[in-house]
Amino acid sequence: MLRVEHVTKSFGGVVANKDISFTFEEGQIVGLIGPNGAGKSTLFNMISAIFPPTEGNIFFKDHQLNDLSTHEIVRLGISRTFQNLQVFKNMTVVENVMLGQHIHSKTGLLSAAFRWPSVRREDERAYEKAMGCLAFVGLDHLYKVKAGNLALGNLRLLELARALATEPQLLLLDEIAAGLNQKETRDMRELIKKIRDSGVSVFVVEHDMDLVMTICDKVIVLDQGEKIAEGTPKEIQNHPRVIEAYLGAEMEEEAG
Amino acid sequence: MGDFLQFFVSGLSIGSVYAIVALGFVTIYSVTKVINLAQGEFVMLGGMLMFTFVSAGLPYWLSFFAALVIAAFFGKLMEGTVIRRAKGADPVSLIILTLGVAIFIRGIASMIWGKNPVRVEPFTSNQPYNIFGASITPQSIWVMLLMLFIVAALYFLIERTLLGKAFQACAVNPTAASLMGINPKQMSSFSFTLSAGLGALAGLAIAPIMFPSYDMGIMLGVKGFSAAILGGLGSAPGAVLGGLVIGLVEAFSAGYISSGLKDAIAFTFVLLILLIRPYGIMGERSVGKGGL
Amino acid sequence: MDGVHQTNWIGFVVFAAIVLVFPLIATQSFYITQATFAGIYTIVAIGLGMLMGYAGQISLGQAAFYGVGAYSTAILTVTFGLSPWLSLLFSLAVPALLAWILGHTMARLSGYYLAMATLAFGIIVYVVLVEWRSLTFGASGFYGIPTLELFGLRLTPGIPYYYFVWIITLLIMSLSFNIVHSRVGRALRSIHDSEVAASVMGVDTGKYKMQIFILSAVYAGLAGWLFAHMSYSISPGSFALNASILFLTMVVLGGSTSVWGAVIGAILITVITVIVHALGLRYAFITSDFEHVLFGLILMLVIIFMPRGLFPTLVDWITAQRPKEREEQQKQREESA
Amino acid sequence: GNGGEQAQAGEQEAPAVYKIGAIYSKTGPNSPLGEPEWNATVLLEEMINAEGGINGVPIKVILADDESTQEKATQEMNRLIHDEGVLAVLGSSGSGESLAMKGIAMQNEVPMISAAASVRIVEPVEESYWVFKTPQSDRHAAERIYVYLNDTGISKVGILHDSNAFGESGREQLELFAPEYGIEIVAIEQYNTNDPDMKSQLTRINSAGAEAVIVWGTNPAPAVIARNMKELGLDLKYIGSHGIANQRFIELAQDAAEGVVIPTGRMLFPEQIPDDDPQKEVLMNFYNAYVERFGSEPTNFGAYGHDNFMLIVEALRNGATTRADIRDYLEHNNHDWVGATGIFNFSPEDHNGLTPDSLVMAVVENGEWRLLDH
Amino acid sequence: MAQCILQVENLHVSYGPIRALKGISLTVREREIVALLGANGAGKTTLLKTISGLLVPHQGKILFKGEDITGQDPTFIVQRKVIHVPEHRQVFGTLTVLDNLYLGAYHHYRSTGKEQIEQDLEKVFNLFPILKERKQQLAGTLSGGQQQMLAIARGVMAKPDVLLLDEPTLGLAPIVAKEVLELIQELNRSFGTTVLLIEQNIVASLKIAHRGYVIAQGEIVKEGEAQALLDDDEVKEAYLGHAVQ
Ligand SMILES: Nc1ncnc2c1ncn2[C@@H]1O[C@H](COP(=O)(O)OP(=O)(O)OP(=O)(O)O)[C@@H](O)[C@H]1O
Ligand SMILES: Nc1ncnc2c1ncn2[C@@H]1O[C@H](COP(=O)(O)OP(=O)(O)OP(=O)(O)O)[C@@H](O)[C@H]1O
Ligand SMILES: [Mg+2]
Ligand SMILES: [Mg+2]
Repeated sequence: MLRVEHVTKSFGGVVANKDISFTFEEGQIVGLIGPNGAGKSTLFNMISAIFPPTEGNIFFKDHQLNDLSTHEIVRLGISRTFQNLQVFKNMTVVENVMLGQHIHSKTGLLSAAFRWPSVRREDERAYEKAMGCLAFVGLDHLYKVKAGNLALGNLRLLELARALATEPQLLLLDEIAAGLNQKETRDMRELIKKIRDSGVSVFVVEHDMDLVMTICDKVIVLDQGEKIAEGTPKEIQNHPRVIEAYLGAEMEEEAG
Repeated sequence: MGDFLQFFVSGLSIGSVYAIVALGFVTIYSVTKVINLAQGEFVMLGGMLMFTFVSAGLPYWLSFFAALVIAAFFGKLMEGTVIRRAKGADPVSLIILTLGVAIFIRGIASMIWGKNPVRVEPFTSNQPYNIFGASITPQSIWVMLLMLFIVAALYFLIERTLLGKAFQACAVNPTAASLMGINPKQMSSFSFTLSAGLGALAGLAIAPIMFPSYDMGIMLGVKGFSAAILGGLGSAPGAVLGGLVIGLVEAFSAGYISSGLKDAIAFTFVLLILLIRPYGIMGERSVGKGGL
Repeated sequence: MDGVHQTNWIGFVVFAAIVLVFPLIATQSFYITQATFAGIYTIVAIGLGMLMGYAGQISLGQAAFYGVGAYSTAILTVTFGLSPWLSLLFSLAVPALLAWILGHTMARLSGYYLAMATLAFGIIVYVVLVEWRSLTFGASGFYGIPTLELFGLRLTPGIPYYYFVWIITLLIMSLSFNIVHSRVGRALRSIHDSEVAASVMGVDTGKYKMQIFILSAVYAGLAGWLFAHMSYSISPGSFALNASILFLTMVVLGGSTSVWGAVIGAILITVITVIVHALGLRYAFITSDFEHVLFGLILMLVIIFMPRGLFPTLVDWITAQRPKEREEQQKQREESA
Repeated sequence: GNGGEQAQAGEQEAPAVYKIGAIYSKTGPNSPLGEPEWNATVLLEEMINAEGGINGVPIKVILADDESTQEKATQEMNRLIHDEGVLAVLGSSGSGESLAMKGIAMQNEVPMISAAASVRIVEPVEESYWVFKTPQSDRHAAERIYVYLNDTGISKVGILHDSNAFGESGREQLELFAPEYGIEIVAIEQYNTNDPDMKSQLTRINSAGAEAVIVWGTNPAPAVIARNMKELGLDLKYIGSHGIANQRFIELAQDAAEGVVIPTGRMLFPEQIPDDDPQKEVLMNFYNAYVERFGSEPTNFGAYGHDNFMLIVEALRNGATTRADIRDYLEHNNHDWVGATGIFNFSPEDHNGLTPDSLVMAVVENGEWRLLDH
Repeated sequence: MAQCILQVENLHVSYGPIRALKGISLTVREREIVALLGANGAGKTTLLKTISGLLVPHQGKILFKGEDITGQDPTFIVQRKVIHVPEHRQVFGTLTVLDNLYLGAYHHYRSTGKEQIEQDLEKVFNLFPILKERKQQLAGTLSGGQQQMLAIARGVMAKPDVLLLDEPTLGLAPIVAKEVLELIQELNRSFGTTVLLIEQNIVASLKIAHRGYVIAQGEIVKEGEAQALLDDDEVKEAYLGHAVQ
C-alpha cells in the first residue's frame, strides 16, 4: 500500500535520507529503527507530507504524495503521532480526539454559525467516536481534563487516540513508547497489536528493541540516512551491520 | 542629479533616526522576546530631559549625560516594576502592557512639559555642508555616526560575546537559561536599561533636528518598530538596514511620486519585502519544521 | 457532550436580559451613547478575538476594515443615493474582499511579521482614505450620512439606536458562539496550539485562517456600517492605528480565548472610560491628561494581575469558589497519575 | 443628572444658573488649537461670574475634552445636551469633530458655535440652521494671502501642508481661489505632523519653479520647514498660515523664521493694532487678562474661544435664554458685533459672518511678529 | 559513610490547586548515584525542579552541604555546581550546537578561562562525536536523540558536583543509551560527581545506582539499596510488569 522509491532528503549540507526504497504491505506492523539522526523522523515527515522529498517518490495506494499537502494526506488514510509531542494543550482530552474526526465531518463556517440540526448530529457522532477511541486506549476516564495537564505517558496515549480517530489505514508511530516505563511499554505493545488486528497497518519508529522485535512483521534499518537492512526481526537481530551500527554487541545478552 | 542626491541624503538622515530607534527594539527583543512599544517614549524622554536640564542652566554635555542616565534608569524601573510582574502574560498581552506604559509616560510627560514642542541646540555648530548640490547638516552626520557606532557595538555584543549568547538563550528559553546559571531577570533588566539608554540617545541626537514634544514617541515608535521587523527581528544590522530602507523610500517617494502617498508607498514596500522575505531582510534564525 | 466546550446559553440569556433592560435603569443618556459604542466595538472585538485567540494571528489593522465598512456605506448612501440597507451589503463585502486579497499575501507570515503586515495595511488604508479626496473628502471627513429607518421608525442616536446596535451585537455573539463551539472552532483552536498537528489531523490551516480573517473583516465592516449611520460624519482619524490598538486592547484585557473575553473587554474599556471620565468631572485635578495617565495605569494593572485577561480570570475565580468541582479535578488528576 | 429643567425654565423666572457646554480638543493632535480655546473659556467664565453673572444669573460652562476624536466629540455632545441640558454648545476645535457634533446639534435643535476652520460646518446654510462658527474660514485666509501675493507680484507658488484636516482644508481653499487671483500653483506637497525632515518636499517645490511656498500647519513642523529651507539655501518666500501665529514658532525656528509672512487675526499682536481699530479694546482686555492668568499668549485660537463664549453671553444678556431664542438672536441680532477675531454680521445666509478684513498680514522681524501694512 | 550532600525534608509543592509533592524527604550522599523511580506523573520531575530552584516549595526544606537553599534562584543553585539536565531536552533551538555547549559552561566561564573550556569541549565531543560534526547546526533542527545528547553534553560542560538528570536516555538508540549510563557511572567514579537520576529503564538505572527511592503520587513509598529494590516484588510488579522475573 505504501511505496517509497529512491527517496532522498537533504537539509542544506545534511543528507537525512539517501536513496531509500521499500514497500509496505497492507495489514502489517513494520518497524523502522536506526541510530539517532539516522533519518527516521525525516522519513515519517515526508510520508505525512510535512515536507517533500528532495528526490524520489512516495506512493500511497497509487497516489503520489510529493505534491500533496499534509491535510490532504490524512484524507487518503495516513495518520501519525509525534516524537516531540504535539498535543493541543489548551483543549480537553476529548476535544483533542474529536479533532481526529475532522475529516469525517463537513460543517463549514456558515452552517456552524447557524448550527443547523445536521451540525449538531455531526458533532454528536464525532463525540461518540472520540469517546470510543479514548476507551480503546484506556484514557476515557480523563476525557475532560485539559490536555496540557496530563503526564507524559497519558499524552502518548492521547496522541495515539487522536490519530486513531481519523480512521486511518496506515498509522505512523514515532517513538510512541519513549518516556514510558517497562510496564507501560508492554501495555502499549498490546495496544499496537490490537490496532493492527482491527485492520490498520502500523509503521513504528522505536528505540525499544523489545517492543520492535516482538510485534513487527518486518523491520527496516536506517543508518546515516541509508537503508542498511530490511527483513524479519530475526534476520535483523543477527544482521552484522545492524548489530554494529545500532544494537551493539551486548544486546543479545540483555535480551536473553 | 542635485535633487536625487538631496533625496538620498534626506532619506539617509531620517533613516538613521529610525534605525537607532529600531536598535532599541532589537535590544529588548533579543533578550526577552518582548516588543516594547514604550521605546518611542524613551526617545521622547531623552529629548525632553535634555531640554529641561539645558533650560535649568546646566552645561550642554552634562545635561546630555544626565538625560541619558536618567532615561536608562527609567528603563530599568519599567522592567523592575511592570514587566517583571507580568510573568504569565503571553506576547500580545505584553505588547499591550508596554503600550500601557507608553500611554502612562506620555500622559505624565504632557502634564510636566505641556504640549508645546521645544528647541534643543545641536551638538556642534550647525552650518550645513554642501555636497554636489545636496545639503547636509553636521547634526545629521552625528546621527549617522552614532547609529553606526551603536550597531557595531550591539552586533559585537550579541553575536560575538558569550554574554550575547546568554541574551539569546534567555529569549529562546528562560527556564533552561536559568539552569545554565544565567539570570533571566538580570538580563531582562539589563536589556531594558540598555535599550532605554539607546532610545534616549536617539532622542538626544534628533532633538536638535525635530523639536521634541511629549507626543513625538508615537511616530518614532511606529517607524522604529517597522524598521526592526523589516530588518528581521533580533538582528542589529537588520534594524539598521530596515531603518535606512524606510527612510530612503519615504524621501524618494516624497521627492519623485507624491508626498501625500509617501507613507502608503513606504508601507507597501514593507509589505512587498515581507512577501519575499517573510522573516525580514536579515531574517530571524528559525528552525522551521525541524525537530518534530 | 460533557468535556467539550459548549455555549453557556444561560449566561447569554442573562447577559441579553441585562443589555435589554439597561436603558431603563441608565440615568443619563451619556451612558446610552457609551453603551451603544460599546456594542459597536464589541462586534469588532469579537471578530478580532476569534482571529487572535482561535487562529492565533495578531492584527494591528482591524480599524482599516472598520473604516472601509463605514466609508463604503457613507459614500454609497450620500454620493450615490443608495439605500443604507443595500449599502450594508457593500459594507460587508468590501472588507471581505480586502481581507481575502490581504489574506493571500499574508499566508506566508506569522507572529510579529504578520502584525507588521496588518499594521502596514492599516496605514495604507488610512492614507487612501485621506488622499482619495474626490471620494472621501479627505482628512476633515465625510458628512451628511443619513440615519437609518426601519419600518418607518427613525433609528436616531439614543435609545432606538442602542437597541438596534445591541440586538445585532447579540446576534453576532450567538453566531460566534456557535462557530467557536463547532468543528470549525475546534479546528481553529488546534491551529493555535500546534499548527503541524492540526494539519496532520486534516485541518486545512491556510483555509481556516483565511476564513476567520475574512470573518473578522466582515464583523469590522458591519460595525463600521453601524458607526457611520450613528454619526452624522466620519473622518479617517477614527480608523487610524489608535483605533486598531484600542480593539486589540479590548481583546487582550477581556481575554482572547473566548468570545466572552472580547465582549467583556469592549465593555470593560468603556466602563474604564466612563469611570475615569466621571472622576474627571468630580475632581478638578483629574484633567484629560491625567485621564490618560490613569488609563495607562489601569491597563498595566489589569495585565499584571490578570495576564490572561479578565474573563478567564473571573471564570477561574468563580470555579475556585466551588470546592466540589475542585475536588473532582484533583481526583481526576490523581487517577491520571 | 437632572439637566433638562434649566433649559425650559428660562421663560418665567430667571434660572439659578445658565448652563453652557463647551467641547474643545484639549488633548490629542488638535491640542495646539484646543488648549487656548479651553483656557479662554475658563477665563471668561471666571470673569463673567466675578462681575456677578449675566443679569445676576451666574453662567456655568461644562467643559469637555474630545481628545481630538470624533467618537469622544459625539459622546460629549450627547452628554451635554441630554444629561446636562445645556443651552448651547461651543466647539469643537477641529473640523472633523465639529462636523460630528453638527449632526447632533441639528437633530436635537441646540445652537452650536464651532471654533474650526472648515466652511462645511456652516454650509450649506439651510442644513446648518443651528450651527455657527467664529474663526475665519480658510477661504478668508487663502484670499488674504492671494491679495498679498498679488501686491508683491508673486504668481507661482508651491503648497506644503500638514496631511491633517487643518492642513487639508487650507489646501482646498488655496486651490479653489488660485485662478481668481491669477496664481499658479506649481506643486502641492504634504507632510505628517511629526515628520522630522521635509527637505524632499521642499526640493521638489523648488524644482517646480515656485517663487513662494505656502505652509499650512501647526507647530512644530512649520518651524522644521523654515529651518530646512535655510539649510537648503532656498530662495523661496515663506508664507505660513494662522496656525503658526504665535511666539512659539519664532522660538523654535529662531533666525530661520525671519521674513516669514502669515495671515493672522489681530490677536497675535494687540499692541500693534492701531488705536482707532474698533477691535482694539476687546483685544487688549482679553489679551492682558489671558496672559496674566495663564502666562502664555492666547493666540488666534484663544480669540475663537473668546468670541464663541461672548456671543452666547451677548445673547443671554439680551434675554435670549432658550435654545431657540439664542439661535434666533445669533442669526438676526448680531450686527457689527465686535469680537476678538473680527467684526461679525451673522445672517440667515451667513453663519460665519466675517470678511477677509478680519485678517491682517504679519511678518517676522528681529524675532517678533510685526503687523505688515502693504 | 560518606557525607550527606543533599538533603530534602518534608517537601510540599503545588501547581496552583494541584498538589504534586506531598511531603517528600530524602538524602543524597556525596559520590553517590541515587535513582528516583515512579510511574508517570508521580512527581519525579517536580522534585528535581524544586531542588534546582525552578519551583518554590510552600513547605519543607532543601539543604545543600548543610546550607539551606530552599527557594533560592536557579542561578544561585547552579553556582553551587548543582546542575539540572531537564526533561524534554530544553536545548536552545535557535542557537548553534556550539553555542549551546558554551552556555553550559556559562556559570564558570570567567573563572575557568577559555583554554580549559576548549579542552572540556573536546572531551565532550569525544563522548558525542555527532555533536562535533554538527557544531554549527541549529540545535532545534537536530534529531530527537541528538538533542538529548546535546542536553547531556551541556550539563557536563557545567562541571557539576551534583548532577540532576531527568530521563537522560529518552529517545536515545540502545547503544547510546547504554553509553550515557556508562558515562554517568564514569563521571561518578572518576570525578566524584553525585547523581540524582530519573530513568524509565528501571533495571538499567538501578544497575548503576547505589540507592533508590520510589515515588508514587507525590510521596515516597519505598527506599533502599539499588539491588534490594531490583529484587523487590512490588517494584517489579508495579514498574516492570509481571513478565519480568
Ligand atoms: N531542518 C533540518 N535542518 C538541518 N538538519 C536537519 C533538519 N532536520 C533534520 N536534520 C538532520 O537530519 C538527520 C535526520 O534526522 P531525523 O530527525 O530524521 O533523525 P531520527 O532518525 O528520527 O533520529 P532520532 O532517533 O534521534 O529521533 C539528523 O542528523 C538531523 O540533524
Ligand atoms: N505545569 C503543570 N501544571 C499543572 N500540573 C502539573 C504541571 N506539571 C506537572 N503537573 C502535574 O504534577 C504531577 C507530577 O508531575 P511530574 O512531571 O513531576 O511527574 P513525573 O513523575 O516526572 O512524570 P513523568 O514520568 O511523566 O515525567 C502530575 O500529576 C502532573 O500532571
Ligand atoms: Mg526521530
Ligand atoms: Mg518527568
